[in-house]
Amino acid sequence: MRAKAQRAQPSESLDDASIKRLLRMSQQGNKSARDHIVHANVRLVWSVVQRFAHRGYEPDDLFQIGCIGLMKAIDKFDFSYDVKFSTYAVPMIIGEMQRFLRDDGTVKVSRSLKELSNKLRRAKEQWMGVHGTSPTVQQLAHAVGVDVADVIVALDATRATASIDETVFENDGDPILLIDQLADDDGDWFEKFALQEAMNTLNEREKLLVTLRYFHDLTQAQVAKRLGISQVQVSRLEKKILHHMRQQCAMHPDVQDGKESG
Amino acid sequence: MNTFTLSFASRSENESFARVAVSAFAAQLDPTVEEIREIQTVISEAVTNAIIHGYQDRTDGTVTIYGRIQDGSLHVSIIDFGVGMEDVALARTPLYTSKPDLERSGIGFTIMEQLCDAIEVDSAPGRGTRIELCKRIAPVMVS
Amino acid sequence: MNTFTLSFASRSENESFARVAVSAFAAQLDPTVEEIREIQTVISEAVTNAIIHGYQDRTDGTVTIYGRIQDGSLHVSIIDFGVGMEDVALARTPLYTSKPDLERSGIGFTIMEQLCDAIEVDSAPGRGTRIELCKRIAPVMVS
Amino acid sequence: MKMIDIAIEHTGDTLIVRLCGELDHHQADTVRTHMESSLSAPHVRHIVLNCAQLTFMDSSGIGVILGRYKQIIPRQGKLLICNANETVHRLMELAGLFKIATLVKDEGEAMQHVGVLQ
Ligand SMILES: Nc1ncnc2c1ncn2[C@@H]1O[C@H](COP(=O)(O)OP(=O)(O)OP(=O)(O)O)[C@@H](O)[C@H]1O
Ligand SMILES: Nc1ncnc2c1ncn2[C@@H]1O[C@H](COP(=O)(O)OP(=O)(O)OP(=O)(O)O)[C@@H](O)[C@H]1O
Ligand SMILES: [Mg+2]
Ligand SMILES: [Mg+2]
Repeated sequence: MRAKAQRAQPSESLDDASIKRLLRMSQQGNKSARDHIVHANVRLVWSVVQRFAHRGYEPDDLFQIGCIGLMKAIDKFDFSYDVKFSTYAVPMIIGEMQRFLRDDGTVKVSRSLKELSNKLRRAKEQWMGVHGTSPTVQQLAHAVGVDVADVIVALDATRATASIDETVFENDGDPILLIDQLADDDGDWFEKFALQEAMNTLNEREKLLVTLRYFHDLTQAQVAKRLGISQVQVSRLEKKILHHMRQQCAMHPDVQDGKESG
Repeated sequence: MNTFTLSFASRSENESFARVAVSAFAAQLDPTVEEIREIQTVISEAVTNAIIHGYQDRTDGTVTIYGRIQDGSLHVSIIDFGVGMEDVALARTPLYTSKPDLERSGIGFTIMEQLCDAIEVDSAPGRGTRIELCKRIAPVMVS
Repeated sequence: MNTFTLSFASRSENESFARVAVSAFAAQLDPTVEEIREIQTVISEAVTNAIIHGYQDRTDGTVTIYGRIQDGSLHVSIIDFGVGMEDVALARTPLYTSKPDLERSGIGFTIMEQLCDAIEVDSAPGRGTRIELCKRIAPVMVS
Repeated sequence: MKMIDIAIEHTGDTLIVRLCGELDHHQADTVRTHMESSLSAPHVRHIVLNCAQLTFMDSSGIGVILGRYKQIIPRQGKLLICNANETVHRLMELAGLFKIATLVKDEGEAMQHVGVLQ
């Protein structure tokens, strides 16, 4: 079942003995007993959702994730535990939420701050264009849709993501573009989506290279070591892949590859 | 090993300050975005508890955070000299809250336990409370 | 009035931590982006001085920052228990540096003076140094 | 955690240096080392400093820049700076950096400048 995502709806509270009775029925296949327990815990799931809010997810989506945790707890509760159901269920609900957020959050802070910092810079320029004054941190946070705290941290740091060796270009020019420059202004989800699509067109080795470089923030030298090739080869391969991916993504028709002549 | 100590007035506007400060310190471990969010969440739970339970919303108390980075882990203690707790085990029970009237739901401790690798609680009635949290920041595994 | 005290090891990686922490505290005054950057700059100058001059780059010293928000102003003291200064007036002279070999250019104090509304320096040889900075955060006029 | 990124591009006798991140005391050595190694090429005369992505800088950064400028003086080199944010710009101004460096709009203008000077 899908529990109704209604915050206002007060859940009926059941004592632990009644819950245990319903749990036995549910585990024996009684659907309505299961629904009953879920409904009785809607408020609880919402209180967990509140703690994980402000991370760019719809509360309703997080609520559904929380309900999955709750249902797992209902199905897996072991009567030999001798604990209240809530003692077992609450960590399961939090854990489910945590896993969901983690799967999506393997990006290094350094990378995400850099993106935020770029967004803030643009938002600030826009603000100044309209108002003629510099925005306050609250105004800026509001404009970009993040926490004031995030603005503070991002203003201090564009914690650089690329390594030194990789971006020291010698005479042959053509700086290697970071993937996040492929889709400068587009929303994050689009960038990720398009990137994923483009990734699918790569062979295993190319995929590994991109993953190591851009998702694990390894340097070219480190990747070279792992793939057993030279750094120059990594650099060339990477350039080729990026060129290929840029065409695949076609997100930035104005990205010129013309410099490649040399 | 790197350490810091931060003390501030028990005012709710300092919750966000404490969160940012601790996560700025933890940034040295190069965490992922989600790890930083988790750190911010647990600091928020512990500091809020110190202010609303420990100091009962009085603003003249002092909350102290002691932080340490060692062996790739962040260790943080959050200390208040407030009312303390009689029964720590009861307090840690999921859904137990002494302030249901304030719409607290009693999941603060459970969140800290879930999002940290270890948690220790020391408390004495009338003396105060110390929560010690440990969170490992795993270097990204390259599979 | 709201206050905090932050102490940390005299390590250069804590410069960024200190900047972020102080500016997160100052965020309560809702400063503009420029004001935040100015605060970060002056904190950086004072903390760097404490580490490289006060503690001569030793990492076992402690830098303490005491902060206070009062009447719309941020007051910050940066304190070290390092070597101290013989002649504060000389130290504050633009372009004076005791470490030209380290590529210092002697503009730290000038920057602090320019970006703050008031600065006070207390120092004693062998005892340490305390810099007190005051920065007014003007409420933004909405036009 | 790395907080400064430096990209150096050689174009003729000019070094284009793009700084990204925070340039404070903690990061100064990194920048110094990389710029010095690029300056070891004897044909390099001019330095273009693109600060578009430089979010933070303090006097430690001024020291590094002045130090590198001293290296190109004997080569009759020029130091050009572009795209600094307000606070970084103000800091450079306070330090008197624009008495020795030329402020330009962007890398393009910088290149015209050194082209003309050549
Ligand atoms: N620092 C503290 N000093 C005194 N009592 C505390 C402190 N921290 C927690 N407690 C006690 O432990 C109980 C449980 O804390 P917990 O954080 O789990 O729930 P809560 O704060 O009541 O509600 P929630 O965190 O969900 O808003 C509190 O209700 C309070 O009685
Ligand atoms: N905390 C301190 N302890 C001891 N001496 C100090 C301290 N702060 C400053 N000084 C002295 O004052 C001098 C001037 O400081 P200032 O910050 O203006 O310049 P600098 O640090 O030498 O160079 P810059 O800040 O431009 O990198 C220093 O060279 C040092 O001799
Ligand atoms: Mg709580
Ligand atoms: Mg100085």
